[in-house]
Amino acid sequence: MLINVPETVVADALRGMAAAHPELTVDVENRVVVRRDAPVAGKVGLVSGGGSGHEPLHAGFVGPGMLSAACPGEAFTSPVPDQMVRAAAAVDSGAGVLFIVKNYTGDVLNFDMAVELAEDEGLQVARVLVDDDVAVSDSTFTAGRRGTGATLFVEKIAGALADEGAPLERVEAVARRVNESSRSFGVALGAVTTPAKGSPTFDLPPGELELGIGIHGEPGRERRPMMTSGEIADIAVHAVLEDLRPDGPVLVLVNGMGATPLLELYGFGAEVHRVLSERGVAVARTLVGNYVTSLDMAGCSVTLCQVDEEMLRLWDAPVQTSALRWGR
Amino acid sequence: MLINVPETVVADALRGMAAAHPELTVDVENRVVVRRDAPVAGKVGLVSGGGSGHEPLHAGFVGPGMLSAACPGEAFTSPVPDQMVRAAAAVDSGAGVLFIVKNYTGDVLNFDMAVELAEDEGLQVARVLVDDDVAVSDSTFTAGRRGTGATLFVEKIAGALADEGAPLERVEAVARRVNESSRSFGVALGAVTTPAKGSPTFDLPPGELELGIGIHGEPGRERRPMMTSGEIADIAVHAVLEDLRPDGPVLVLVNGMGATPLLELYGFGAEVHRVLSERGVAVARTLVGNYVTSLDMAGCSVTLCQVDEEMLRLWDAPVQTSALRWGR
Amino acid sequence: MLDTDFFRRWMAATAAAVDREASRLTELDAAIGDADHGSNMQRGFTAVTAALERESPATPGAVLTLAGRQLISTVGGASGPLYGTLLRRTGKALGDEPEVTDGRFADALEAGVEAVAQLGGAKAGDKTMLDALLPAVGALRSSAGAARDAALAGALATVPLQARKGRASYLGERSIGHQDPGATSAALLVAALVEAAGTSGGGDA
Amino acid sequence: MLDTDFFRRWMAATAAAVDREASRLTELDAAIGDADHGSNMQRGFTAVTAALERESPATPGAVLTLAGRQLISTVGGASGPLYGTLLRRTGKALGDEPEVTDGRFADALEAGVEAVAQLGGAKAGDKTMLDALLPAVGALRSSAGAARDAALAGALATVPLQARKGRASYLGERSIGHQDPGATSAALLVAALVEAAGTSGGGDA
Ligand SMILES: Nc1ncnc2c1ncn2[C@@H]1O[C@H](COP(=O)(O)OP(=O)(O)O)[C@@H](O)[C@H]1O
Ligand SMILES: Nc1ncnc2c1ncn2[C@@H]1O[C@H](COP(=O)(O)OP(=O)(O)O)[C@@H](O)[C@H]1O
Ligand SMILES: [Mg+2]
Ligand SMILES: [Mg+2]
Ligand SMILES: [Mg+2]
Ligand SMILES: [Mg+2]
Repeated sequence: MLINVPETVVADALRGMAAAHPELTVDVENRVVVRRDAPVAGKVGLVSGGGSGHEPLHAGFVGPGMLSAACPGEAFTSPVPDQMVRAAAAVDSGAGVLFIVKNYTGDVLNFDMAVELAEDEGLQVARVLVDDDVAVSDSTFTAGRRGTGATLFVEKIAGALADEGAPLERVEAVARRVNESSRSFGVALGAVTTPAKGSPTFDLPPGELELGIGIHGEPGRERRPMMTSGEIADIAVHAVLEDLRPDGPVLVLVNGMGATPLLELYGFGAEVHRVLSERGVAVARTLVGNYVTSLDMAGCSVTLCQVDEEMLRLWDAPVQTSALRWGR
Repeated sequence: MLINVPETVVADALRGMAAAHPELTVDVENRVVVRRDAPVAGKVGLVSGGGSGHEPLHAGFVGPGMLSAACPGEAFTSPVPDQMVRAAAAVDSGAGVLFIVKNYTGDVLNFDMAVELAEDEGLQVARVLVDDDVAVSDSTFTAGRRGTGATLFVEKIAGALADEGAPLERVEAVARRVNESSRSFGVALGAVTTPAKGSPTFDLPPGELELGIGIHGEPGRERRPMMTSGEIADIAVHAVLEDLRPDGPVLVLVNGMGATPLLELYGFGAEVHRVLSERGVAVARTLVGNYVTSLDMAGCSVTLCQVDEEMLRLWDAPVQTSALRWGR
Repeated sequence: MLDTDFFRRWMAATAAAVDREASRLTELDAAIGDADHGSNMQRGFTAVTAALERESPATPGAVLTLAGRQLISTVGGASGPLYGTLLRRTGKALGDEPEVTDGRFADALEAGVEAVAQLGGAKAGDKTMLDALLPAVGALRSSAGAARDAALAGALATVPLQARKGRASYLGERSIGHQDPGATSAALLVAALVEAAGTSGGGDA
Repeated sequence: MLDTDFFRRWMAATAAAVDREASRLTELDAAIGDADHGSNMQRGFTAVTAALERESPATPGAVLTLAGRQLISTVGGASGPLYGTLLRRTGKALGDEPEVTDGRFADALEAGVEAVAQLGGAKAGDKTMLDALLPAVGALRSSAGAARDAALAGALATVPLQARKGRASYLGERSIGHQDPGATSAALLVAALVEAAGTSGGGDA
């Protein structure tokens, strides 16, 4: 690993972000990354956060048209309420703040505590959960579906609406709508090495893969012998479509987990398109890249989001963050 | 590996690019990626290319403000002259074409053949070599310095000048100036697995690293026990500064080799900044990310480019490619 | 009677145990979670130790509420709010007396454990820290040693369970056969009570 | 006399040898290069085979110039232009006679090898394909078998050399101790001459 010591990994990265991105205010000590021009008058503030190790999520999505602030926790560990309250205070212009929370026990508990504390401080805060991973059944026997790739869609689309000056209820509503319209499925071709552990979190021999993985190095639901990119696309897209039955065009995120070369990811994207066209699903837009990662995991995930006209307009709206930029 | 069969890796990736990027014309059969609006009247065409496996280099840098076209070869194998001639013909508006060539025997020989063939077809073609890697001594005992991270600087800055309508000689001159002002040094923390070989190209145990690696999975000049991010930054930056003695501000590329998490890369970036400030070198701009990669190699490289005012203005100029975008 | 110093010793003994066992906790978490439980607990109890030294709280209740607040502010993850709530609620239930009886402490801990159950929504058998905490609370009525044994037994008994809460639940049946990291750290916390009681309160004290 | 069919057989035997040895060539290239030499050669000679079938060139010279053009258009890398130039220049030097003498062929191959040296700027001892090709050209004056042996000896003799051209040169002294992949494939090309000569021309023919 390219680190100094495990204990300073997050602080070191934040120092690096501060050095590279003058357009961000990076509070290294308190671990909050805020767009420099926050609070923007009249604009709802968007705050997200979660364990580190998923970069560019979330700090790479802070900027005009997307998040107002991000709170990075330790690697794979939810941030603490103090960070979230501080971020909320920094971005609140009086129009209120939306917390975008990936559905993990840790994130939910910490953000819930932050909501209480922020409200105690007089802030108006709403919270939306992202839970798009179809590999986990959403039942009382689990912590519910994990939040994965759809987070990018939620942050981008809600961020665009907030930039238009929409009120908190509408920003919250569109965030919820994006989440409800999105599903993901992930596959690992190799395990993760976390700074804390220093060796792979599970043992995955070269000739095997894990289906239905999350973004925290947890093993998946099933281990199988290695397959072709086309076979993996079949499994992933079918798993998503079993749950999301789109009757209109979709956004497609072909996401790398961190160590899968872009060359392979684009090839996988071609297979995802093939399966979608076989299934008669129209594609509105496709994004290919390492966006919601799991440190150095080799693998990929597919996220589909069925979009209406408003969502597509908001997706296409200008965005200026370090990891996602277009328009204007 | 996330592939179908090794033989179709490049074609599969190009199909994926075609599906994801309507703003590009992707000729999958002939392996040429061209910006859709080419040829742009009165503009010098910029063509680059090289072996695949370095994505987003080069195809990810095709678009307004950067390359006009890219020719991807097989993984780590230079493309063939036919591709280059085809690309040149597609982007030539009568203002001539500049080939940007990384200094490897294969790339040089194939591009040289392409220059001859293109001139036979009546095109005006110039060629600039990128050779920035200080790990290789530039002597008659080697094939000369390798072209690595500086390629991004050359393509961006020359691309911006071409977009301003400058004539071929000036675009060629600035490209050459950027190359002469740039130096790089790379470190591997893990080996590469190429599609053709299917297993790591060299054996690098977890507790060791290779100093002075290139971007093709070749072993480096020296193997050492694992070091901290700060120690690696010391070695890499000092190696660069031993050769480039900047008396003005520099552009900094903190580049990931493919499998190094952005979290670690930003932390490394902080250490690079520390060393530069210790050495009294002013930083004009910093770019952190996986831009000039080596498939799934873990590791990083540092490229510095001393900039004058014109170069900095051209660096800051708008760019609209899939992997690098800003401005406008 | 248990005085303020007893509770400081409890936190100190827990911090030491967590330091000692951190990599094992992380290993357990790697198998069915995300490989951070050891470092999470270590970060939290390092902060607890520092805060107790800095602020010298004067009552048993103040020791635990301060410790709980530290955990909430420094741990993150699932365990931060849960352990933080456990100690804060236990501390609050102790009120501000300078000394408390064993029975009063057992009541307070029960309130703390109930708060954990409420916050996380888990029940006995869900393969969480509660599987060590719930039996410990019952046994603490007889002695700290009994609580320690019950917590350890509870932690070991998580091995054959299928997880229904937290990250491990994502694994479904693949979570079976592994010991829950949170139940394991909870057993360390309870065992530290015996150490805190020292020679005087040791053994079955 | 060597007729058109001899040269087709030469190319076919080379294609077969390259297929057989592809993964070994790639292994050798992994050690001091970029692990693609086997697949490069395979792609090239597969194209050569297809082109020869498609276009049925009528003279020895036409067989080799067509083969060379295919290599240039399909291989890429350093070996594509170099091997492509080797065959093209050899073919051009053969002119358009329908049959050529052994001596004429040896002269032509010498011209081809010289063109490789000129294009790549390498000399004997630089640890490249030339270290197999140069001795082979000399030995071909006596027989194909002698050329084969000389090429193989030349390839083996690259092991102790330090590379001064191509990717392997980046390794400096670390390139010592490995056999050059291009010299190894060049030895296959030369050995294929013996096969092409068949039983009639076999042995020392
Ligand atoms: N809902 C819950 N109720 C009680 N305990 C839980 C719950 N969810 C998780 N835990 C406990 O937390 C432990 C994991 O803690 P930790 O690894 O620090 O956090 P995270 O899961 O966020 O990485 C689990 O082993 C389990 O004992
Ligand atoms: N300048 C040169 N002159 C002659 N042969 C060379 C030269 N450079 C490289 N070669 C040969 O090419 C071989 C490598 O070919 P290949 O692996 O296909 O291309 P690349 O090096 O571009 O990956 C080397 O083993 C060497 O024999
Ligand atoms: Mg965690
Ligand atoms: Mg190559
Ligand atoms: Mg954990
Ligand atoms: Mg090679």
